[in-house]
Amino acid sequence: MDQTYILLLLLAPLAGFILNVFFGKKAGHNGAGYLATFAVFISFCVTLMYFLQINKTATPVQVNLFEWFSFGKVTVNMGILLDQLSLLWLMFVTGIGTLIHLYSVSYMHDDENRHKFFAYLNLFIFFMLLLVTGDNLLVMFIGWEGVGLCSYLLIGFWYKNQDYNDAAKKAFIMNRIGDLGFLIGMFIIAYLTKTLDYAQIPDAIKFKLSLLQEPQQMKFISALSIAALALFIGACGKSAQIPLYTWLPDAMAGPTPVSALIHAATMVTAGIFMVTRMHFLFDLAPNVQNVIAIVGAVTSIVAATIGLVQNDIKKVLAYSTVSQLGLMFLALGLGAYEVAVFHVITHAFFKACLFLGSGSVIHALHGEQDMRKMGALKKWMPITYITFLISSLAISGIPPFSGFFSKDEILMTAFHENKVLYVIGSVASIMTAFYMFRLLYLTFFKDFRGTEEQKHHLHESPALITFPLIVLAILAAIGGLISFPGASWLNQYLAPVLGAKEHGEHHLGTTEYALMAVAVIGGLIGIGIAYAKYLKKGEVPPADEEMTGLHKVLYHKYYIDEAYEFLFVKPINALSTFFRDTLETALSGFVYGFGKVTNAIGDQGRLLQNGSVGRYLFFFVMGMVAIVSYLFYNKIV
Amino acid sequence: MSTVLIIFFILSAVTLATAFLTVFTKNPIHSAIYLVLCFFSVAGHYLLFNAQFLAVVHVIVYSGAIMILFLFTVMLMNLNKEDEVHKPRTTRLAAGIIFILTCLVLLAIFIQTKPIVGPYDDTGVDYQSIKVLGNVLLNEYMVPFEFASVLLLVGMIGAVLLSKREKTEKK
Amino acid sequence: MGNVLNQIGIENYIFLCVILFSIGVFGVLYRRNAIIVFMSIEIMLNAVNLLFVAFSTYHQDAQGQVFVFFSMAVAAAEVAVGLAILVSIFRNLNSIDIDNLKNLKG
Amino acid sequence: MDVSIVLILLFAGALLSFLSGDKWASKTALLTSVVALGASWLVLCKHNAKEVVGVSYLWSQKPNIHVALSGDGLSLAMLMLTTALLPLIILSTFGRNIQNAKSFYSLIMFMGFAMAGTFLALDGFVYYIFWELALIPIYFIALLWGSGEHKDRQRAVVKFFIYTFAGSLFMLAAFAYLYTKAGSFMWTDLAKLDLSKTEQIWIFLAFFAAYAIKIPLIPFHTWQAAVYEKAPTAGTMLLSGIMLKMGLYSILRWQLPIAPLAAKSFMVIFIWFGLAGVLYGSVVALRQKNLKKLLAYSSLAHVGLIAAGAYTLNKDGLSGAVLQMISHGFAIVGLFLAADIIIDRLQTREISEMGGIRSQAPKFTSMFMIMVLASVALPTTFNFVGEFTVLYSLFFKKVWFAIIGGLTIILGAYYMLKMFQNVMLGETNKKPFRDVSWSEGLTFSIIIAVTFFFGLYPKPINDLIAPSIHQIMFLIHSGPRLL
Repeated sequence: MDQTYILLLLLAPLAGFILNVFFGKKAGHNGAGYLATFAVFISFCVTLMYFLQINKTATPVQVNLFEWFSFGKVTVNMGILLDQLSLLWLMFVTGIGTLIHLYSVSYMHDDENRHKFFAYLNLFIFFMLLLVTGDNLLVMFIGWEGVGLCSYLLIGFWYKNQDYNDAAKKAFIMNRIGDLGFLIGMFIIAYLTKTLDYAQIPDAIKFKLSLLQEPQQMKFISALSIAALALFIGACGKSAQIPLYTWLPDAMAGPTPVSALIHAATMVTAGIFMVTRMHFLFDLAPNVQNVIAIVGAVTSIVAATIGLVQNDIKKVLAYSTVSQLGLMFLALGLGAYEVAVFHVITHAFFKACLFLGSGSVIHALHGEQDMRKMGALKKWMPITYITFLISSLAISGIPPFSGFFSKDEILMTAFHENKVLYVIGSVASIMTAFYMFRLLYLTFFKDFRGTEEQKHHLHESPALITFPLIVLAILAAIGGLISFPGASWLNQYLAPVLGAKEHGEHHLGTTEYALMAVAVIGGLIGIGIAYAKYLKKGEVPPADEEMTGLHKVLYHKYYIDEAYEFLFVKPINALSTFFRDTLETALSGFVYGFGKVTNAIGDQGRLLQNGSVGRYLFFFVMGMVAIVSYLFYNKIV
Repeated sequence: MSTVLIIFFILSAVTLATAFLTVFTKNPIHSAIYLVLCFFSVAGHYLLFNAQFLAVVHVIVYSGAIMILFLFTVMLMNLNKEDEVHKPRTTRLAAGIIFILTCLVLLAIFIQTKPIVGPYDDTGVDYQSIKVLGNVLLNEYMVPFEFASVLLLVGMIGAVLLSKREKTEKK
Repeated sequence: MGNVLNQIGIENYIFLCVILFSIGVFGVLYRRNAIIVFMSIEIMLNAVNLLFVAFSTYHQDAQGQVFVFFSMAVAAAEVAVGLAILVSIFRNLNSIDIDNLKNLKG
Repeated sequence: MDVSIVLILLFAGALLSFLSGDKWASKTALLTSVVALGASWLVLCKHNAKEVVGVSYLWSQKPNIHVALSGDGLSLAMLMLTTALLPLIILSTFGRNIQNAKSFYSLIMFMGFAMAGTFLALDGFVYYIFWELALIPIYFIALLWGSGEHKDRQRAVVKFFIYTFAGSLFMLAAFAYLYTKAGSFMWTDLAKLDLSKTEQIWIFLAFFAAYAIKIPLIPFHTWQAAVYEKAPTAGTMLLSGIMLKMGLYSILRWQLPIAPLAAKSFMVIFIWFGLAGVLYGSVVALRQKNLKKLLAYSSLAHVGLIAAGAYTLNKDGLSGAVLQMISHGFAIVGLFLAADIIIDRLQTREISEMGGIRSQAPKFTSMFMIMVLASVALPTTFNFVGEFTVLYSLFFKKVWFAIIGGLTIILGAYYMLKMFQNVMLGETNKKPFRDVSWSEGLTFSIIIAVTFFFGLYPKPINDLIAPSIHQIMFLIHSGPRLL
């Protein structure tokens, strides 16, 4: 029975994909979209069913579909595991997925390739489900690479523009760098524990450790640490952490629903999911945890600073996503997995809402993304505005919206563990508040700065677009309740997966309340600055060429892309050109050299063959003498 | 020093001297005549061995047939002149060196191998009379003998064909 | 009549034949006239024949002499064909100088 | 019914295609190749039913030569690859205008015959004959039906012929030496030989000369790109899809079991040979201007990885190498088919002159995309299973090997996607582009089906080759040389 349901869960989006690929074009104007939405909705229903079930029974469901392949001493099954963690992820993947599909029906309604778009979206959902539900690392890897592929396809959806294709390619390759890390990590784990199943790895590690003496134990653990580090590199690629984050802002080239679904709510959190899944491994490797925490903190602050000055509405959101992901990794590095998961969920709500809101804006402005050419949209788009405001408040950490709870938990954890990281995280949060409200003010307030033509066409988006916005805004507003400080449903729910917490829940004391107050004040300060700058003074960010100093550096993202180009892409291309033009010719010449030498010998030998019979006779006689002397050599001497 | 030995030395001297002269004389006709003499002295050697039949055949084939052919050819080509240009000096020197080398190598092999020679058998059995030779030739060497005849036939045809003027080339 | 080699010794014949053979070789290398070269070849053949006969006597065996017959037959055929070739060469080139025969040049 | 029937059918196919005349040659070839595929399928079924399908006839007492054909899993897997790819390759030429078709298809079938023979032969002498026999048809195919200036083509093809032939001569010498030792050419006898280490090293190197050129490993690859470019695409498919597998297969079948000591002592060097090919091929492919050359270099990178896997001498390396061989065979044929379609439609080989095809030919784009994804070893494609296993075997030896070999997943994605972007995407091409014809679509569909089926369920192949791999492993690692 479980098998049927799980197949339904997995195959519904896949069927949607296949149907859309083959028949999508014939399915009427919005047929493809509704079909895709329905497919995801089926998955959502199945998920909901299991979610309710596990809330009651608290026993995970595991199904083994078939044996995939084996290597070394490891046999890999196509196994599906529905436990608390994966069901939680499934809930918001399919839930938000359904909403975004619905949104896309309207958003993409006049694109000629929309059936492809929905096919890709469905494929993405399928791979995401596989990623989340797989019961071993390799099945997760299928999903891991699969979502990367869908991300590639969707970023480059408007394939006629080669810049978009470049962005898609960049995303795929950056992800693949991480994937190599993931592979190496898997290899190490498979080598050490002879299994890749999540359920068996901890036992195998324990068993191995019990067999080993003290010095070998250290060695074993350091090997596992390397595995953890390698996996983390994989997570860096997928979840856009330093140094592999540069693809995510570029990925905004894709249609906005894609940015909302893949590059904000679901795929980019796969790294966090994986680390949470493998928490037992990371727990064994404190050094790696430190690395994760530091990388997360640095990413959050770097991305936040870049986000301060971006003018493209989606770019701001993209850097905000990177920054928020950094905060989640900070939490992961500190061992507070459930906190990270909490933030993933709230983030999914409000960031999806923000992206969809920005999509609504862009839709209304017919593709304009530059905030310098927006403004005063509040008047025309009230629903978009309100949902956007709620989400902005949520991401800025203003109570009682969801972001407040989750972000506050992260900062609190950081405060207890490491003060420096706490300060960095807090600064990043203040910046977040600033740039989100900068975005809000520039887009929805003051006067409209676009063309008359655009102004004429301004309108609130249709219901298919506003409905998901409203649902997400509600969730963004109240989502924090699932882990209310002191009485966290989420922590209890996840306890079977993540184990009993040694540091437990934060005891709500004076320090904690003080910290909350600090966080709120910080958020308000950020909002205040934005208010003063953009609403009070009515500033508009300068045009590209007028930027100076730090502003310019930030606007150009610290020139990281250029640095990568200079450090990696250029040298490797130069090497390639060198190989192609010089080394290939040289090698080829070397081989031809054999022929040439033979030819030359032949040419010289030809001269010997001068046709003179007299000469031939000479050689003949000399040869005869030589042969005779050779035959009787030992006799003569 | 027995008579036979003396005869041997005289014959040998004649053989070698005429052979040398054959090679050295400029006029081909003279060469041919020296060669005839050389062949006769070789025939003398055969007689010394008491191989009369062989000696006779030798004279007939070499001095008679082959040398006449040579002389005819020489005359046919009208080479009755000392107009041959010498080979370059280096070549001649090299030829000399190789001559000496060949001699030395062959002799050295012979001397160094220190063959155990003699005592010479004298079984008294007749082994080289025409009768015996005929028997051997036509029994034991029947097949080669026939082949030799075929060879001669082919040689004859070949010689005729080769020396015939080609008629087609005129066209 | 006893074995003549008792009085002469096979070594002397070997020396003689070696020298005779070498003279033939020398002639082949030394002269440009193809006919003389041919004659030198005949000298070499004779040297070998002579040695055959000498050893035939040494072993008191007719086989050596039989071989001489064959080699004579071969020599006769060879001379016939060879001279015919020379004649046709002479017809074409008006010379039988072997240094002029360079058509084999590769 | 044994494996020889497949060889006979293939040979008969060559004859029949020649006899059936230009008009019907392609159909005859397709039909006979499909029949051969069916026959090898039947043979495979028999093998799986534990029947002996190998044969051995005495050919000559002195020298001691047997016409021995192997019926073990490894050979049958390669046989299946050959007979499965042949109809696809023939199908891919449908709709093309081919001069003197009867000779063309006859040569293709003959090539299939020779390659199948190479995979099946268990007697070194017969193996060598088949090995060289395979060279002859491809020489003519590339020379007579190729493209480009006749002089350039001749230069490339003659170089290829002489180069590979020269390499093979070393192998012949090795076989001659082995014969003096064993008094037989039979694989079973040769593998039993107890050779000293020095002997093994020389024999190993002699085999290596033949295989490294055929596969090709760098720096012996210089014939490859030029020939792939000049040859007609069917020829390129034969070369890249099957023929270079001959070298890889032979490493497993001949080189390692006969000279295991040498393989063991120089393992690291030869793994580096393979890995260097991975890096070099990938890097060179990045900036190729010519589509077919780019695919040639990608092939260089992939076979480098396969060879590295084979030289790790562990079970994963060997079986991964076989899986990768088969998957690469299908993928590369698909890619070259795509390249051929583009070249046929646009009449150019320069990537810079392509682009903007996607909007004109959506079906073709999807199929090409899937082939590209298979080539970059996306999970659930067959290539992933092979590549993963090979990389694990490399990891088993040294972590660095796996990391360097793993760079292929990054660089491979880079050059393939770059190529795809420049060839397919962008503003709509000015030249009209016809979408795939039914024969091309069918070829693609079969390849895609195989790729995904074995990507998700490689067990049949794994089970098929496992006993052979086990046997080879035993021959390599067992101390006293007993069979």
